[in-house]
Amino acid sequence: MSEATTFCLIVSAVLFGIGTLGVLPRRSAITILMSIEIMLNAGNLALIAVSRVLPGQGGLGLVDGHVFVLFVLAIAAAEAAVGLAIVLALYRLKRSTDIEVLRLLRW
Amino acid sequence: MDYQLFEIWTAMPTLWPAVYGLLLLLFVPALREDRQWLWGFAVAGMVLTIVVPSYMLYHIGSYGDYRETAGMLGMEMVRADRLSLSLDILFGVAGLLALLLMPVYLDRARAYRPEVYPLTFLSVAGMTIMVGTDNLMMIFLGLEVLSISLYVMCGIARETPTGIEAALKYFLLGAFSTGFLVYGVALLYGATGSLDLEGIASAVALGAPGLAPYGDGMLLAGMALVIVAFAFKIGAVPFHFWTPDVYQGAPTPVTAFMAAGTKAAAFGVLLRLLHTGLSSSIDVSSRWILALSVLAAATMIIGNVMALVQDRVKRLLAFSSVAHAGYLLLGLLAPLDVGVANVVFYLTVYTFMTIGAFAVVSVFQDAGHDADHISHFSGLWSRHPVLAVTMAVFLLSLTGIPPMGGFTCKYVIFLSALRAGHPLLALIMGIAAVIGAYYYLRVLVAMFFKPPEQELSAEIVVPSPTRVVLAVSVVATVLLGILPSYVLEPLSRISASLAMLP
Amino acid sequence: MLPYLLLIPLAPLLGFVLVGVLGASGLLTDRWVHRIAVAASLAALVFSCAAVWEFSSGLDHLVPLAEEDPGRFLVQPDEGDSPARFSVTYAPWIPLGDTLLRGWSSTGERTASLTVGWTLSFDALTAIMLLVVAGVGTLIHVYSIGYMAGDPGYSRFFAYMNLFMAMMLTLVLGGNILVMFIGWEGVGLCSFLLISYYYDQVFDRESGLTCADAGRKAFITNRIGDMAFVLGGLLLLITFGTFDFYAISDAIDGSSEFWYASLLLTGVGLLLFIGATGKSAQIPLYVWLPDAMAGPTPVSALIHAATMVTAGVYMLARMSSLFWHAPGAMLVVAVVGCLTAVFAATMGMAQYDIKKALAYSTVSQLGYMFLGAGVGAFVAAIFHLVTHAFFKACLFLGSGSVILRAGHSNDMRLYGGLKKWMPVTYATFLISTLAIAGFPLMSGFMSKDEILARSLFSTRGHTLLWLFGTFGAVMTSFYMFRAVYMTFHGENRSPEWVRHQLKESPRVMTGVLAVLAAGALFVGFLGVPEGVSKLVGLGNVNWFEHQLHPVVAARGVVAAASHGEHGGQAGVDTHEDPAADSAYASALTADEATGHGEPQALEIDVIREGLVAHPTLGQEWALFGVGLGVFLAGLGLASWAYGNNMRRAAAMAGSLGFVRRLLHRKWFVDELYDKLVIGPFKALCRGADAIDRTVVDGAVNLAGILTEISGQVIKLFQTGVVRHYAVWLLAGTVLVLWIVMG
Amino acid sequence: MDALLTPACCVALAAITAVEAKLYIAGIVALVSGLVVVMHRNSVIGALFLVLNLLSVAVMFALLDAYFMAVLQVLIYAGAIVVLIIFVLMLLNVGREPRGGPGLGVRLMALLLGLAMVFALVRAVRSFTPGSEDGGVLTEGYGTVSQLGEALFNQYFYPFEVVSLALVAAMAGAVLLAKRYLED
Amino acid sequence: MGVVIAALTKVLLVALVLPLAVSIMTWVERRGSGIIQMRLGPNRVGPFGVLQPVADGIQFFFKEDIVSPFVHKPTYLMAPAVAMMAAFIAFAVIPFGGTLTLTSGQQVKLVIADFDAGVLFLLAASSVGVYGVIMAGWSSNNKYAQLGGLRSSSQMISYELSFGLAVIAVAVLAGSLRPIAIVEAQAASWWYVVYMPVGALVLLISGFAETNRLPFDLPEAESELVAGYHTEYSSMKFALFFMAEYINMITSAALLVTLYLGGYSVPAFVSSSLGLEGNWLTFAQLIVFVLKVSFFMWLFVWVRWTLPRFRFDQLLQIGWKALIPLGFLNVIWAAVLVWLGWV
Repeated sequence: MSEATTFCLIVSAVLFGIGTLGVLPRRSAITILMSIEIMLNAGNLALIAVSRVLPGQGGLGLVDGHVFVLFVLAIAAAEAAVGLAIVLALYRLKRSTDIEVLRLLRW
Repeated sequence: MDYQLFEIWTAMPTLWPAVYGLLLLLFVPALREDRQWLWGFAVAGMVLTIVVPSYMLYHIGSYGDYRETAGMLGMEMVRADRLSLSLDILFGVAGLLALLLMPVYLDRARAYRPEVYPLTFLSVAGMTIMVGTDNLMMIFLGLEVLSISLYVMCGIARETPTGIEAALKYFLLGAFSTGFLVYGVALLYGATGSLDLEGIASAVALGAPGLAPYGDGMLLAGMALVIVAFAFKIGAVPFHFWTPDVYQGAPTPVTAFMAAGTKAAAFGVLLRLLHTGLSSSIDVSSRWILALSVLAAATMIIGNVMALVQDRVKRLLAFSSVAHAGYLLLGLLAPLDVGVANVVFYLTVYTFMTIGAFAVVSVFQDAGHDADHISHFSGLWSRHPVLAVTMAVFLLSLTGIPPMGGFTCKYVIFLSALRAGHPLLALIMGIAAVIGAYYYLRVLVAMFFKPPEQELSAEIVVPSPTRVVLAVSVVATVLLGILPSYVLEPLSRISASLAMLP
Repeated sequence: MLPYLLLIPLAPLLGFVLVGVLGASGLLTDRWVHRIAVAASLAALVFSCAAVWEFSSGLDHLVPLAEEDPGRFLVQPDEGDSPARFSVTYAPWIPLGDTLLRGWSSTGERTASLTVGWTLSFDALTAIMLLVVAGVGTLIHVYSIGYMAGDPGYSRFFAYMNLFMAMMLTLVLGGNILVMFIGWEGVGLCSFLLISYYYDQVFDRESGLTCADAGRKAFITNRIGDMAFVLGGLLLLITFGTFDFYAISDAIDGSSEFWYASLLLTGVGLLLFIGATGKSAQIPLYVWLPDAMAGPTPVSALIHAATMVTAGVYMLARMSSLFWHAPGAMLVVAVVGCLTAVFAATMGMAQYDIKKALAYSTVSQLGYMFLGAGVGAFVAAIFHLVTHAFFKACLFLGSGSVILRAGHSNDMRLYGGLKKWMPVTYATFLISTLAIAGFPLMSGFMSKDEILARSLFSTRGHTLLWLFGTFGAVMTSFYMFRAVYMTFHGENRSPEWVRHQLKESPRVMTGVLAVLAAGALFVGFLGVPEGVSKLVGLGNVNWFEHQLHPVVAARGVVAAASHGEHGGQAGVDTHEDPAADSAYASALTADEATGHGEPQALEIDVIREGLVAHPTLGQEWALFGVGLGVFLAGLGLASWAYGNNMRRAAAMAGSLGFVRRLLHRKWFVDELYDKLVIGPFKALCRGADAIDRTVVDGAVNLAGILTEISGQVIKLFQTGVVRHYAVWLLAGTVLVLWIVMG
Repeated sequence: MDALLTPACCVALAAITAVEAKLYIAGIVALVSGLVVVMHRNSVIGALFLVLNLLSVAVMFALLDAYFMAVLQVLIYAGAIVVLIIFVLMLLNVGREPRGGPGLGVRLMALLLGLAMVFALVRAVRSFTPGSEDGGVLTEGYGTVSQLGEALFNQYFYPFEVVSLALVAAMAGAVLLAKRYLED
Repeated sequence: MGVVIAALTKVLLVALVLPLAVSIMTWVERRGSGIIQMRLGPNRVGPFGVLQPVADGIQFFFKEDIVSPFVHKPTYLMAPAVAMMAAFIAFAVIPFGGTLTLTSGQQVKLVIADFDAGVLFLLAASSVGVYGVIMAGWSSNNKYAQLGGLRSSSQMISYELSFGLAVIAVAVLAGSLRPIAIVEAQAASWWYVVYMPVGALVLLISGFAETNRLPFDLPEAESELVAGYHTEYSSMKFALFFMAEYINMITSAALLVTLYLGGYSVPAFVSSSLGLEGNWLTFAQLIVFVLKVSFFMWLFVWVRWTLPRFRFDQLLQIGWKALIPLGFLNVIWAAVLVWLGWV
């Protein structure tokens, strides 16, 4: 399972990088939110991958990682809800979700 | 207090604000129009939020320096020790002072949104969760409870473009940093096989010949990412960009709360994480010390230099909070027995002086907007001398002029930096403090020497809750400067309680 | 009274609160404002006097409290070498923790549990400073009643003045570095507040700087010095494990360890000195003081002449034990002080603004004090501080009196012949000028010549220092008389409307002037230099030295021999004190008894008296003569150049035939003088001034501007676009990853 | 026709027996779809590919014996979060992003930084060497609901409650921010 | 090998039976509506119009397949496939009978995937199914379709919660999320509908909403949105949506039966009195299961032609303010039951 684990971890690292980079070129706040979801997802993948091979009680596999993933999922949902609510409020005000319109506060 | 009872009490500092916040949230629709009552309930609850950890802190010596509980079945998930209890009191104070500022804000804002009271409780609960645990999972969750509440609190002024902009910026960047935290925790977990700081510490200690049992690089990368996430929360350069924008755009009471509370919570976690989790091997600790040194230096310099060129007081205070984060980081670098008390003491003083300063800013409002341009402050001495003197106390304290608290805490940090063997950083701190004097003085000059602007000559009214905030902050800022030993002395016992179980 | 030392700073602090809050709220009339303020200041003076009286009447009734409560009240009885002194700790302040000093001191493990306390201390040095500060301060408060009358910020002014008094008294009374630092910062703050008092007026037409700018400049410059001060204090803490002045002195004096060569002490000394240069306006941090003249004149007199700027000198004297053991630092102090004295004097000669001229004079006199401290003449330095407080305060207040009546103009070219209208001001101004210029037997003569003599004869002095100092003294005499001539002699050059309202200042001001002038006349007799008293056959009647010497003299035992210096010194005729001689002898025998033979461990109490070689009677006469000559030279030059009412009078008189020819010749001489002497000299002075403006001042301004510019540049990164922030976040992440992962 | 083709592909995928091979395929799908999410100018398409990404990660979970987490991943992410995102996208009709992104310099810098970070992270994760992974057998009941439930309601009971706190805060906040008040 | 063959057989069986059931359902629906509306319904093609589904199928196959030029083509094409796939996958965890013992002695469970978290899997699959609707609605580039998709997604979010709550209550009682285990648990005691009628009701109503059936068929409300999300679809693509909806109905009914009505289980007294055992029992279970499901299928039809459609805000009100609180109460009730030891 070693190569598989390493592969999963590398996938997660690259996925994390993709998510990070996704925040950068996009103008839509919602796309940025999606990129952040990808980042969280990468973290989840890494957690699940390492949980599988970490020594636990009575063999391989630790459940802590799974619990953490579960919580990350829940938190991601909560964050998405709040984030989308903020985007809605922004849209109501500016008729746009473009982050480039957010330029009142600067310098 | 009975020993068994005390063990049950361990989770109280968290449970109390959480439960109270939820109850308050339930009753908000019913009490919506009884503004005074609702606010009164909130304040009363927050007072108890201060009382509970204070009571425990008072008694904790009788039962050893810390207690642990999961609230259930004896697994260690919640930890009440001197560090967490001291910080809990601080969060309560920050929450209380913010609550005192809120009704005035809500009255002046375009829409009355009392949901902000329970959210304050929830974010206080998040802070207490963060600092009162040894587990990365709980730290993450506490941070998220705190952050989510704060995202919303930033955005309660959703009709104002700046308010919603601040909320969105805080949210996007905060969620971004959450991504880093999750990945960092995942890597730490992979490298050590544990989400528990104790487990991580023992894994790191036993990691020889490498640093960690399951992967050195993974441990280091995880550490780096976690540091990044918390550096974001405390607003260390170059993760500070959100700070000025959000502080400026958010409602002033929320800004005050955020500036004091979030910083204290994040530093509490960093203290625990770095000093107990990642210090059991000198190879590891030297690396984070190096990284934080760089961040601290950059933060002190950039924060102060940026504050120099600001024209809005809230923004200026935001950059000043960045600079103070740099000083605090310096305290973090010192060994546990030297630095912890100083950092917590600094946070205490900082809470009072920064909330006080923001409270003064909150007085300047017109039509729901913060009128915080530096020119609004000109001639304050002739318009409202007491307010001017009050602000002067805060500004002088922030500058670090004795005998204000700001001097004392800066001094002890300075000392601990020297003690820890960072003379260069101490020097940078000195230079930064010199630069800092300049911009605080600008406000002072405006207040005391410039004539009031004509169109602003309307009378300044300081509402009575705000007066309470100002009075408390001034007294605390001065007293902490004059008689700090009554606080520092107990705080110096924190380091012993932070030590891990054998 | 002694345990209630706290009342001394508290009284003016209370005054500040009362005047500040009530006055700003408009609840007090001007009359009550100054009543409260003066009463507060007077209370401080009364308390000070009471404390001094009790102190001088003996401390026998003050018994140290029990060991377990040492902080409350600690008295060091006057025994042997130790000076009479005591300190009171009112409350603990900053606990430093048990482990702070572990492994840091050169002596290895130190685990003293430390708490810095709210400690006030009292000894002869404090007593003298208290009397000067409270006395002069009270006088200037009184003066301000007249000077500031009708000012819109009347209560603000008095509030700040009271606050300043409180802070200055704290500085003087502070028993440890931190308490002193409170005063140190506090006076800086008050200085800032008072310089900026006329915040929006342009005080310097060339650069267009406002008074607020000047205040800020003063504050920032001071902060630079303060940081050095803090660093020095911290180094002391790390070395000695305490902030307490007495404890540090005792540690240095009483240590058998070899502090003498310690680089650390030199470093600490230099840092403290940098702190002092900030506060006391020495090279290179003097730039703020001339600009500080933007404040009201009583402020210039009190803060920027008599008290605050001398804090550096006071601090050096307070730390004299340390400086005695850090000869390198002392040398730097002496050289910088001497250079400042001369450099500032040259600049003082080119000023037309009367207050600026006086300000440069202050810088120059402060330089003398540092010169004195640097050559080990701490007593003389403090003595000069005291005399200077009187005559310079008097000069400033006199100039204030002139400015008030001369249409609020500082320009000496618009004065002239004022003695006709303002006789009291003239008389007091003249007395003070004589004093500062070194008219024999007046206070300035006593103190300055003492310093110069020490700089020549002290083993830590040097002929060059003396030469420069004397040169500076000539210039002092010159520029002061120049001011007198331009202001009070000749014909009046004021505009017409001013001339009509010229008259003497109100009694409340002239009274103060008279008191100060009397002080300038007579204070000098408190500290008649040994040489002078010998000349008249009185023996050593230097009361001042008797009082102060135990506090600031070097004590302790120094392993002398490893520094060849002491070997040589032993040969110099230094001792008149048989006790010291016997100590020397006993040390010598003890040394021989232990069989070291070589004077390697030769411990000798040389420093106490030894560093000053005592001149012969002939040398004393010569010095006296030089002093007189210096005074006369300056006076002569000034009267030659300015005594004849300057050119304009000549030109006016030019229409008369015979007189016209005479004056023409005169004018020709003037021209010649201008060309040959004054021209080059003015060029020199202008050069110095230009260097001041461009290089030194420029460096300070440049640092500010660079910071500002870099702020403006970095500001551009704060684009407001989340994406850019994220890029920075990512960059930071990569940085941290790179640092952590290596 | 494609309607039938896709299930066929799925069947084909399911037919591959080697766990590794399935993992590789799922991983590559995840990466590619992730890339599309961040690159595509149309947010709705991006969101749909996000679903694909999440599904493939869920597949990887399942292949790593974390069945329950796989299901939850689909249920919460695909079933709630992304639906919410798409809902908002469609509600606001802001699918298509306006033209003009950051300048080339910013892009390049971001790319370089991102690559540097990915490089560092890949280096880090390659150092992962769990002790006796090949010799060990999987714990009995690994990844089952009961194991997770056991952990959740014993050891992690308190954090579990904390999550609810976060959810309540989010719910209240979302209502507060997005609800259209009568007075508006 | 035998396992694989058995599995493939089950898959094929289900894949064949479900479309068949759908075609039957279309006939039932039409005839049922006819009965309810006091008219005949289809009666020309075959006796009682039983061949009507065949006719419909032929019609679907030969209709012109129109693809509007303005659609987002890849998504447009994928949408029906996604809907169909999700519908099929969801059914995979429904046990439709006990264990069949083959002549080779091999035991075959009559469920495609006996999965530990099977009920959740079903929820997950159905939540993927909504993407078919959303994709269709969005890609059609047509405001009616888009509104349909929008409604579908919000409806999905709203009712998923009460759906899940109703499921969780069952899990609390049964102590498992494995459908077979739940069925066995009910067989051991009484059907859970007896214990938790409210839960059953919540699940039923949520099932209506999840399958976009009347009175919750807002995404395709003909009177408002022409045909909602599938306005732009015709021919086989429309048929796929159509089938997916009916399969979802079947799945939903099957889930309700499994969770609350004892699933395939035959009451012990019945089986013992009839002497059923072994494969006979299994066949009996299969029949029982089909009967129960059929009842609910009829219910779907019955309700559709009886109740009017809700307004959209009413729909959400019911979801958030009635069903979710009820669901929570139900969960608490379940906990109380377990706590008191009544189950």
